[in-house]
Amino acid sequence: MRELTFTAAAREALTEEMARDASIFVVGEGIGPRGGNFTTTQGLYELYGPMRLRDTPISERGFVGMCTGAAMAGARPVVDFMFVDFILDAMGELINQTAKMQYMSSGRIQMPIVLRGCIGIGKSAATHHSGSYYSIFANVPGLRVVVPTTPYDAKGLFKTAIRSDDPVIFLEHKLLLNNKGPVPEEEYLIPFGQANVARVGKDVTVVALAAMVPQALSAADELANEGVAVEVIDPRTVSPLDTDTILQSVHKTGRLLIVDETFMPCGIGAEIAAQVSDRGFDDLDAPIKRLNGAFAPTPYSPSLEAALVPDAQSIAQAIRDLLAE
Amino acid sequence: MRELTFTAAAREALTEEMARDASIFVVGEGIGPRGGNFTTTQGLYELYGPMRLRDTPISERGFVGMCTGAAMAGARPVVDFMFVDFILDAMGELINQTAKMQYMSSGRIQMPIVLRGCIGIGKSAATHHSGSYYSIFANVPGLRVVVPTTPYDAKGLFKTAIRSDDPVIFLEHKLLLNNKGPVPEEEYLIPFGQANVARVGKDVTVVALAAMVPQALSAADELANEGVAVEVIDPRTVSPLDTDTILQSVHKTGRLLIVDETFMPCGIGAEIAAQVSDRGFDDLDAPIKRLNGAFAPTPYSPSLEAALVPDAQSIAQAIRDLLAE
Amino acid sequence: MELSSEQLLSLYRVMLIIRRSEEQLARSYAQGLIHGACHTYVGEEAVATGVCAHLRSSDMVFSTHRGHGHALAKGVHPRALIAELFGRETGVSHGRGGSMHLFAPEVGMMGTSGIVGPCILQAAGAAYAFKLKGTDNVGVAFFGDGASNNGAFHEGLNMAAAWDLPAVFVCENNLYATEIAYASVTRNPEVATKAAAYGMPGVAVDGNDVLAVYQAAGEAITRARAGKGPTLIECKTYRTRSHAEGMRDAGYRTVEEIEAWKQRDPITMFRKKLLEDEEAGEAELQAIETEVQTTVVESAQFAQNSPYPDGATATANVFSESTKT
Amino acid sequence: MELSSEQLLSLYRVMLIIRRSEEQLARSYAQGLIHGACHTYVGEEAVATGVCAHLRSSDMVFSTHRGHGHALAKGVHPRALIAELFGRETGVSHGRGGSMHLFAPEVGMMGTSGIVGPCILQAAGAAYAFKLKGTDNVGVAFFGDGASNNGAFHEGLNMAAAWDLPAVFVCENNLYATEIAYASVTRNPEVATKAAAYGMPGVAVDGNDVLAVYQAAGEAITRARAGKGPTLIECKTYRTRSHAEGMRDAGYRTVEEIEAWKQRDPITMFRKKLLEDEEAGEAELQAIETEVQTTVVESAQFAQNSPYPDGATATANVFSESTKT
Ligand SMILES: Cc1ncc(C[n+]2csc(CCOP(=O)(O)OP(=O)(O)O)c2C)c(N)n1
Ligand SMILES: Cc1ncc(C[n+]2csc(CCOP(=O)(O)OP(=O)(O)O)c2C)c(N)n1
Ligand SMILES: [Mg+2]
Ligand SMILES: [Mg+2]
Repeated sequence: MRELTFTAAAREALTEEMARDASIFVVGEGIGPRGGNFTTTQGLYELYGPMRLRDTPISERGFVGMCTGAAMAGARPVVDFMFVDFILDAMGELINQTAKMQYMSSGRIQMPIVLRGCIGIGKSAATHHSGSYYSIFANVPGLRVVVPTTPYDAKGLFKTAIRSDDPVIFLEHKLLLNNKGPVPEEEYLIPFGQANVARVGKDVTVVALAAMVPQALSAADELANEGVAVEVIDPRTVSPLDTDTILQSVHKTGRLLIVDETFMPCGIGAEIAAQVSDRGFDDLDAPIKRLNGAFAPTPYSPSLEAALVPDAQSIAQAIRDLLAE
Repeated sequence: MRELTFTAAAREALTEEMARDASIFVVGEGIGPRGGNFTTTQGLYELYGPMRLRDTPISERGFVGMCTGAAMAGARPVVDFMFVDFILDAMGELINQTAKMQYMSSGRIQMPIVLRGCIGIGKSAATHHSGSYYSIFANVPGLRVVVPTTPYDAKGLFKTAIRSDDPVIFLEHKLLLNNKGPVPEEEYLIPFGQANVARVGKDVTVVALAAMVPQALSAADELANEGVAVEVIDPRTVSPLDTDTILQSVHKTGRLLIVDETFMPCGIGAEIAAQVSDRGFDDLDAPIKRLNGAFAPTPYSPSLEAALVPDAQSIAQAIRDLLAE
Repeated sequence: MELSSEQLLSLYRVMLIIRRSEEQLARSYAQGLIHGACHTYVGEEAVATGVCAHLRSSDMVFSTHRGHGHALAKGVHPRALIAELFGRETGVSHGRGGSMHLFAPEVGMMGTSGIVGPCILQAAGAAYAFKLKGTDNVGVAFFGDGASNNGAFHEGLNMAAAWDLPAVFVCENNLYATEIAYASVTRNPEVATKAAAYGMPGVAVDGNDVLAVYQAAGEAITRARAGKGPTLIECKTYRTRSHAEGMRDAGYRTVEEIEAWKQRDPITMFRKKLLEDEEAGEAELQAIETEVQTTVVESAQFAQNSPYPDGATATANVFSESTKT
Repeated sequence: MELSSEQLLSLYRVMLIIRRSEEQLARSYAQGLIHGACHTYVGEEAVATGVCAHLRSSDMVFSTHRGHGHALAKGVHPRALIAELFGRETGVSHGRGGSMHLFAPEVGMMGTSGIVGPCILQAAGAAYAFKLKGTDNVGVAFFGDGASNNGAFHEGLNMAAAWDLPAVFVCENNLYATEIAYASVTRNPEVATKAAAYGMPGVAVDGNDVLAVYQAAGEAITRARAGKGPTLIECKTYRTRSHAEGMRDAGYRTVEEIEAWKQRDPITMFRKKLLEDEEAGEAELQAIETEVQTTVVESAQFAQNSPYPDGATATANVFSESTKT
């Protein structure tokens, strides 16, 4: 099968959907002629012009509110934040308006809007360009939160996002953007709420997201040499969250480690642990462990940045410790 | 001992601290001559005038950013949001500036700022005036998050908040504001990170916050008649979170129910469950249960509002179910 | 623009519908029939009436916390408004919203908001969608002087002007935001002049003169429909009741000031003019007044006889039906 | 304001320090010594230099992503700047920040920000603290044309004017925000005129003429120190390098435009003037140039020889020492 990068796969999804539906438009800073800071819209301006690829002023709150209104009037906006860190200026619009609109209108208004942005720690982007925030979005009723890992998932989930009548937060990790992977030519969509079992194993379950998935997989390789079969599960969407797949895995392994680059307190790892400690209680042979990035802003220097984030080594060690429990 | 309302107790703390320290000033809409929508600053404008009790325009993001700068220049601002829902327009300032300033300056700048507001579901305030958001704040490194329940706690924790050199979010539940309780005349401070064991019991541990504490206590009364001794723990601060007190209780009871009015996914209940399912695993005789408000915006009509939130009855039932596990 | 007697009487009737409905709501509030907040529009009726007289149901209105008048002028029946504030299933928002969350998309009333500011952005967004689709519809935002100090005003007006969006921004300058005088929170209290910062026309009119409002709104809406871009209209008006029912009338403003504005009551002045210009006779006007009074009284009866929503429906419509999983 | 030869040469020297440091950073970036982003100030040196020449170390500067020049003009040594971009412990932010997070409170450099907008609010806030304490210090914000379309500009300038705060807002209008032309995202591209919306004086100056900037800044700062309130200064200038190192130079702007601005290079123009006015001789200027060049080269050496921060310190200073628990 042909291979595409994560970004190219997501862009292909956007391109196909914009051809399908003239009510889709994109807003952002540099998504017009420039084609997006991360080439998310490369080539589209030439096809669709300024009304459908709208370069904006630095008014994040403004264009989120504007796109909310546009969606209320029947358009299907895509907000391209470049870095998702910039969405924070729009949290009032997002939480009190965009996410609540369908409820407040008792279902008479739909909210087909996609808000996308680059997340994650890496490349010395420092603390204003390294946020992820998916655990915060997962705490907001009315939002769908998507965190793809592979190019295949990026395309299939982007298509589902853009056809969804709910607001969708689509998060793209900076360390995954240029990763290549197989992407079918023929159309496919990946439904929300279906985790991907990235590796099958019987001894221990590791749940990981985004850039932690490749790290978890190489940790699994390492453990394989030690005779340990690690199952790696990638939820792909944190809201809705596919707890059934995780529970089935824990039923088999009896042991659960959740690896998340982002902050531990009230994070998605906490939610998964809470779900399993309730519905999977009788399957557990050991305490549920979490391995998170440090609870601190992200420093610039490579020597500090690296010290904050889990990697294959620390994951492998956490698995060994869990097996020793 | 004399009794004060929750609001009067917090106001007494503010009044005493403003007399102690001339660098403290308050900003908000109607906190000047009006004395605050919730009488949080009643009588203070007459004492200290407009520079220290500053009525603001409707510029939440603006005055949070402004107070962040004022704190950087050595003042000690108190931002009074009236309803904490309005803080959402300032999330960019709060998360990327206020909370990160000490880290970014490698400790050379301190951030002594208190951000206070009314939280909670009740009184048909509807979805734009019923938010709590403490689980979201707890996911942000650099913030302290305080959720008092009693007038005694409100005063002692407010004093600690205002003397803290870290940014503190101080949240006051609308159903608690007029509750009266004993408050000593002499000065006292309550340190952050110390839970309050609101009721001692040996059979089951219930962790509850804010308006859920009185509900949990009356559920405990009900269960007492059934011969069940419920221990009720009020964390009082969600960041830092006093997990040790909770773990000690679970060590004794073997059973844990977390009651939280706010949303379940990635909520503080998830964090507590995750901590206990790790460090308290061997003490658990049953699955950890959570009882949360529904994952939905808050409706206006009393018949709908009541349907969303746990109360003494539903808590009592959840305890019975947990004991039956 | 020349108006027929019929059109003139229709303006009179709409203003009266608003006034009588508000008076009814004030009485009902005193009787405890309204569960949440109630911000009346008494004294400002000419604004909503003069603007909405130009609108089709396919044009979209976005409003704020003081939105009863906008909803009624846009075509919501008093029955649906009053029932909503009574928290009944028959309310315009099915009891989900109350005074600050009025949704009737079927007549182009796209919602009021408990948060100040967003309506400005959403109106610009609806205008963007209209332009994208090539219709000649307009998006209209109603908001107060207080909202003009909010970042949403700046970002929304700037984008609407930059992109020639078919939007009309109607600022109801009633001199106060709750109890804060506008002149005390901005050095430039002339709202209309602020349009210059965006290269947008800004006009100030007597907001108590329904014909002046009608005239200015007509020009702005014609301009918008013709693709010539947005306009800011400042309507200088006054609320003669307290900010919200149950709050004080004066203290932050003088009784003389209130009295002076009552002398310029928009309905009394217009009634006088209709008689002077012989557009209508006393009998005709009295017939309208009786009819309106009857409608409002029957509406209150209808509301009071309506059922409360079923608690089981409290979590409906958080997500779209089309994507329910 | 009359300037002595000494003062004039000091202005020349500061501009040169900035230029040579930026050129060094550009070379280092090409060599891969800079781990993150690098936004140079080349072409805009006259702005920071002309403004900061008036400031004491007790005055506070708040800056943005393009902040190298502000830091150097406020008194940060090139050594500390270059070491920071190299991610070293000896950097001005101890390697925590990089190009966009420069903190030197000891000289009143209160930070640059990776987020556009906040510096405006923080400068107003520092000014508020100065007014509260009764000092005659000023808070100064440097920001770009792009920031003027952000809500922070609106809310910050409005409050600063309403309260007569001792603040100076310096907008560096270089015609573009990344690759977006200012005139394409606002209908009024004259930044200085936007001050009228806030009843604040707004002045536009040639930002490539260091004496014009010095003059305007002097008047604004004197006004602020005297308690007469804030001023908005628009400095019309241009960055002659790409938005950030590694990005394209032209495409969104013409080569001719860049060339025309290079003809108006602030340093070349000022050097010529110094010779014409016989404020300095060729030899004198060459001496300065050699000294500056040496300083910068030594600084780069120092930076490259400096150690990377110890990973164990990556989580220091998330909270204040005073409240560490
Ligand atoms: C973002 C936000 N901040 C504060 C409030 C609380 N609040 C409700 S109404 C109001 C005053 C609004 O004044 P204005 O915009 O002039 O409208 P008016 O009430 O005068 O019609 C305030 C501050 C709010 N609803 N939203
Ligand atoms: C809130 C926010 N949105 C977007 C960005 C991404 N960004 C970084 S610099 C920049 C352009 C800034 O333009 P301007 O303010 O004119 O400053 P200049 O770079 O021209 O000096 C943008 C959009 C950001 N840093 N912050
Ligand atoms: Mg008003
Ligand atoms: Mg610029």
